[in-house]
Amino acid sequence: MAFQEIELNMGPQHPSTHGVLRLKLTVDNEVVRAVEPVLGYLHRGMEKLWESLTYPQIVPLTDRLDYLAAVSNNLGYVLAVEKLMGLEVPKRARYIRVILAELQRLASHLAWVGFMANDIGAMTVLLYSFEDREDILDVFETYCGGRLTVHGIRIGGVPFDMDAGVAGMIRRVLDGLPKRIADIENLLDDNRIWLHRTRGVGVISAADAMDYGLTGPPLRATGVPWDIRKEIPYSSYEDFSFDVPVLAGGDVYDRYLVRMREMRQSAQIIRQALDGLPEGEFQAKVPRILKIPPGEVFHTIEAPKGELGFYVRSNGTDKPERVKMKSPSFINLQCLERMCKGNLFSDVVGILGSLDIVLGEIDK
Amino acid sequence: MTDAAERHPFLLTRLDSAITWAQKNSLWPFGSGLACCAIEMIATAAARYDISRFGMELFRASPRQADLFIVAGTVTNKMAPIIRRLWEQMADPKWVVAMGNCAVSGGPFPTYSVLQGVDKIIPVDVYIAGCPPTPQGLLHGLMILQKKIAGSHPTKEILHPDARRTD
Amino acid sequence: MPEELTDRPDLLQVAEALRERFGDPVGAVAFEKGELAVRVRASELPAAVEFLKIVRGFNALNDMIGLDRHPAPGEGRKRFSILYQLYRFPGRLRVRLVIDIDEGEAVPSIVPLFKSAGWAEREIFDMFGIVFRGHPDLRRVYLPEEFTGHPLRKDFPLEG
Amino acid sequence: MTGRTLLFELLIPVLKIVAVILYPMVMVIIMIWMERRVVAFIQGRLGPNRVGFQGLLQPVADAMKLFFKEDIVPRQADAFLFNLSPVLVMASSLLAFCFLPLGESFMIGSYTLDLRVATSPVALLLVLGLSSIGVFGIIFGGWASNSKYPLMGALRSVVQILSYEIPIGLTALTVVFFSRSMDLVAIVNNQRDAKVWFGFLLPVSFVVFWISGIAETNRAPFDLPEAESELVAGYHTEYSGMKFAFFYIAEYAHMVLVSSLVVILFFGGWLPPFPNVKALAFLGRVPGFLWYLAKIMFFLYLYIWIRGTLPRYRFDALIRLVWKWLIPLAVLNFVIVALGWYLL
Repeated sequence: MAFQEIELNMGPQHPSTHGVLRLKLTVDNEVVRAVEPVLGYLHRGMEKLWESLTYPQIVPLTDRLDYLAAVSNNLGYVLAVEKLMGLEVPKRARYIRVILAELQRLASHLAWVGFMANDIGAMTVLLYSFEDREDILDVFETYCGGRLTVHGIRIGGVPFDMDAGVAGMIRRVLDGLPKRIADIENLLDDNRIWLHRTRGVGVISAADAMDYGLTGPPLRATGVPWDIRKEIPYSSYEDFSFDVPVLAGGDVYDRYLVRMREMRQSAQIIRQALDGLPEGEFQAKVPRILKIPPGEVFHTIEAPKGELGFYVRSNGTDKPERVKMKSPSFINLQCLERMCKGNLFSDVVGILGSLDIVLGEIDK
Repeated sequence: MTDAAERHPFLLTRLDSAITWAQKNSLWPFGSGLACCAIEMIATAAARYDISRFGMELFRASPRQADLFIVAGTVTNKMAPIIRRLWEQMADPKWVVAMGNCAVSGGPFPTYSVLQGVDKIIPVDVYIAGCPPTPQGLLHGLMILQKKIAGSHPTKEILHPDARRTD
Repeated sequence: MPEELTDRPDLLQVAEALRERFGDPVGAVAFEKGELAVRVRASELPAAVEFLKIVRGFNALNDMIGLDRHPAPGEGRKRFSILYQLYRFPGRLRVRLVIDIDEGEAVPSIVPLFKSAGWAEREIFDMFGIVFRGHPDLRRVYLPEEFTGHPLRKDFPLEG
Repeated sequence: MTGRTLLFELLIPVLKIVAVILYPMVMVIIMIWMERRVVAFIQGRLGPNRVGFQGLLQPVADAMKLFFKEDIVPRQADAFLFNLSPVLVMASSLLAFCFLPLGESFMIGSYTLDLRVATSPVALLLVLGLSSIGVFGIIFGGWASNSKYPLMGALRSVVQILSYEIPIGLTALTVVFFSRSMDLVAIVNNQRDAKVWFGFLLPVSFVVFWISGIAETNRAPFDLPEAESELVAGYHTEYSGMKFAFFYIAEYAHMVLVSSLVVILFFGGWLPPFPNVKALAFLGRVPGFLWYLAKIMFFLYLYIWIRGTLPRYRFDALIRLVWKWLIPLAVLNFVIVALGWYLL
């Protein structure tokens, strides 16, 4: 059948766009010719709102950016503010932050693998991975009462000490984790359909990836060993020994493998942090009304989705003059067109899924 | 017909309870994930909380086949016309649950781009507070909706089309 | 944390090279909280970015940040600034280029140098109304086309 | 006409017709319930358990609710075809059930009770043909909706169903070689006489038939026409209420049909297993239709199991699978069986 190029509209309310993203696709006989993401359906005006809030008030709002990795957002913002203040955070607090951030990375990657597999039609994986994720959310809930939007990090430290109960809970989660990751891998790794749908699909070269500013697991899947935890360590990451998984294929399958391996490394980091948890304060002295002298900083961390940066500019009052967030998903999503061109229409959802985007931080 | 119905209210009541029994036990939600709450909605469908016990796990991708519109997350001004259109595409009888503070009232975002409550554009049956509500919260809200459906009179709406909800 | 630029010879070298190449522009070199910021003229920006990318090996554009100084930009200052965060991998080097512009002034686009600038420039256009000359597809990225105003300008009310 | 013949000639056919409508419906209800529970168990969930005993009434509630739902015909749709297509889909699978025997014929007094509505010497051909009429319903539905996603879903569906018809036909023919009849009862009786089920005699035919059968019914991992991550809900995106229910029920009825065919063609229909083993002779005392139902249930369970485990094929892989693997395999199998039959 002579099929003309047709334009398809995916979203903004579509089962697989992971939120309110709209994709304008030009399809020629199921082959993708062009993809244009249309953003802004979740634009809440965060950055404008932040200019009218005090520094500590902003922390809970950062939870709502990348809502699958709330603690990572907290950490990114809080570290930027602390750098601006020149505040030294107690070592115990830094370790607890690492534990929370890595747990969050586990939760985020687990949710990702579930969504990704669900997009490709293997819905059981989603249910398995969410069950494992629930255990981690239980840890957060026990630690500070939050499940999804955790608000687990405060300026100057962490809100609560890590007691033996929570530590034991985390250890139990970590003990069960290898088996659960293996369960998921059993369903996917040697599955011919999964391999067919992911291998050689959505390939991007390392040079292109750098040009597009790709960060995080998608970049490491192209062979660039860029992990800010190693590159510019923050929050005492230099104390822990862990590997940065790097693969060279640059396709969907390698992105999947990188994330699965990162989960094991995260578990290792958490164990080290729990074992080496130093005694002492978990919160530095921070004035009740926090006024920061004029200045500006840009600080980045390695969030589960990629490089998460916060630019904070103070003007001497208790409210920032400008807070700008560099969201990894926003930058990573730009690559979609490059990755999708020439692939099949059915692969768009897989490629989009493999980028691990969250609309909350794209649209801000 | 109407006179006969009024002479035998018993029959209509039985019919009402049969219809509402079916309706409340077979609420197929329209999977409309907008923001953070969508993740908790998915968690509700996942193994720990398992919405399927109530027969609600059939998240329909097409609004035409759904009965329940869970507005899960922040509705922006850019999204509002689409939400309205999706709601209009749903077949009657339909119900709306506003999940989370954003859908209820705009939540923590009193800004230029956020709709201050989804009830400004579509009628809402149940409001669930929380930022986001826990899965237990969502399930509780859905059970309240079931109670609300059980107390409704669908035959009245069929016999007197004017009596249809105008809220 | 080093407070003097001389403590960071690698960054000092970059600053010297930029100063040598582009003269001493308005605010020149600032070093604060371990971060190097170099002010350049808006017209020279693409040349500066290209110099950093090709000669000094800064291969990643982290972010572009818009600033509005309304209503008091300060003596002799222009209203808007755009900050370019560049990063060199490997090498742990981070440089911030700053340009100042006035209302209605167009900025040369750096999309030909970094593809990642595409959406970042659209975002600044959307939020501040700053026009980028030579951008292939300059449209609003978040707000609908029919939206009036640019939210992150200081004279735009929060409620819209 | 005596009262007796009137009873047999009129009443029994009417009863049979009622049964042929009720039987697929009951099977569909059981299948829907089973699917939702079994998939839930595979995923570590509970599944529907609130309505009736263990949620058994869940499909009833769903059907009742759909019955009372508003019926929407989109303004841009072609109303006639839009309304026709669910009927076509439903009718084609119900018609096919007319030729499916539920068991052996038996005698009540002098009257032979045939456990099927229509007898035909080419029942197999008719069943296969009738069940593929449904594809017209799908293409009409997708086209009449006048919207892109349903159209793409329908196109995919048609290409898929037409392609997979070929291996189904080719493998069904190998069975006919052995049974020398297209009468479904005769095929089962042949297996009894041969003392071996054709599934063991023709394993390749069975595997190809079963895979193609899954693809015929648009089920996972071949559920591309309804791949909701790509196409929203495929060809029935625009349908609501009872019309959607028709599509939904027809899909499950089709699954029951394919399972029944597999059981009849390859697994001895209502015959008890192990007829040769003396110690297990008591199995023969269990009524035949129970064996029949049990075997059908097993294949329905297989459907669900596969759905709970495998990801979805991509469209090109799906077509490649049938044209590059299944059809050549079916042809080769056909030739080998024919040669073997001729030489032996």
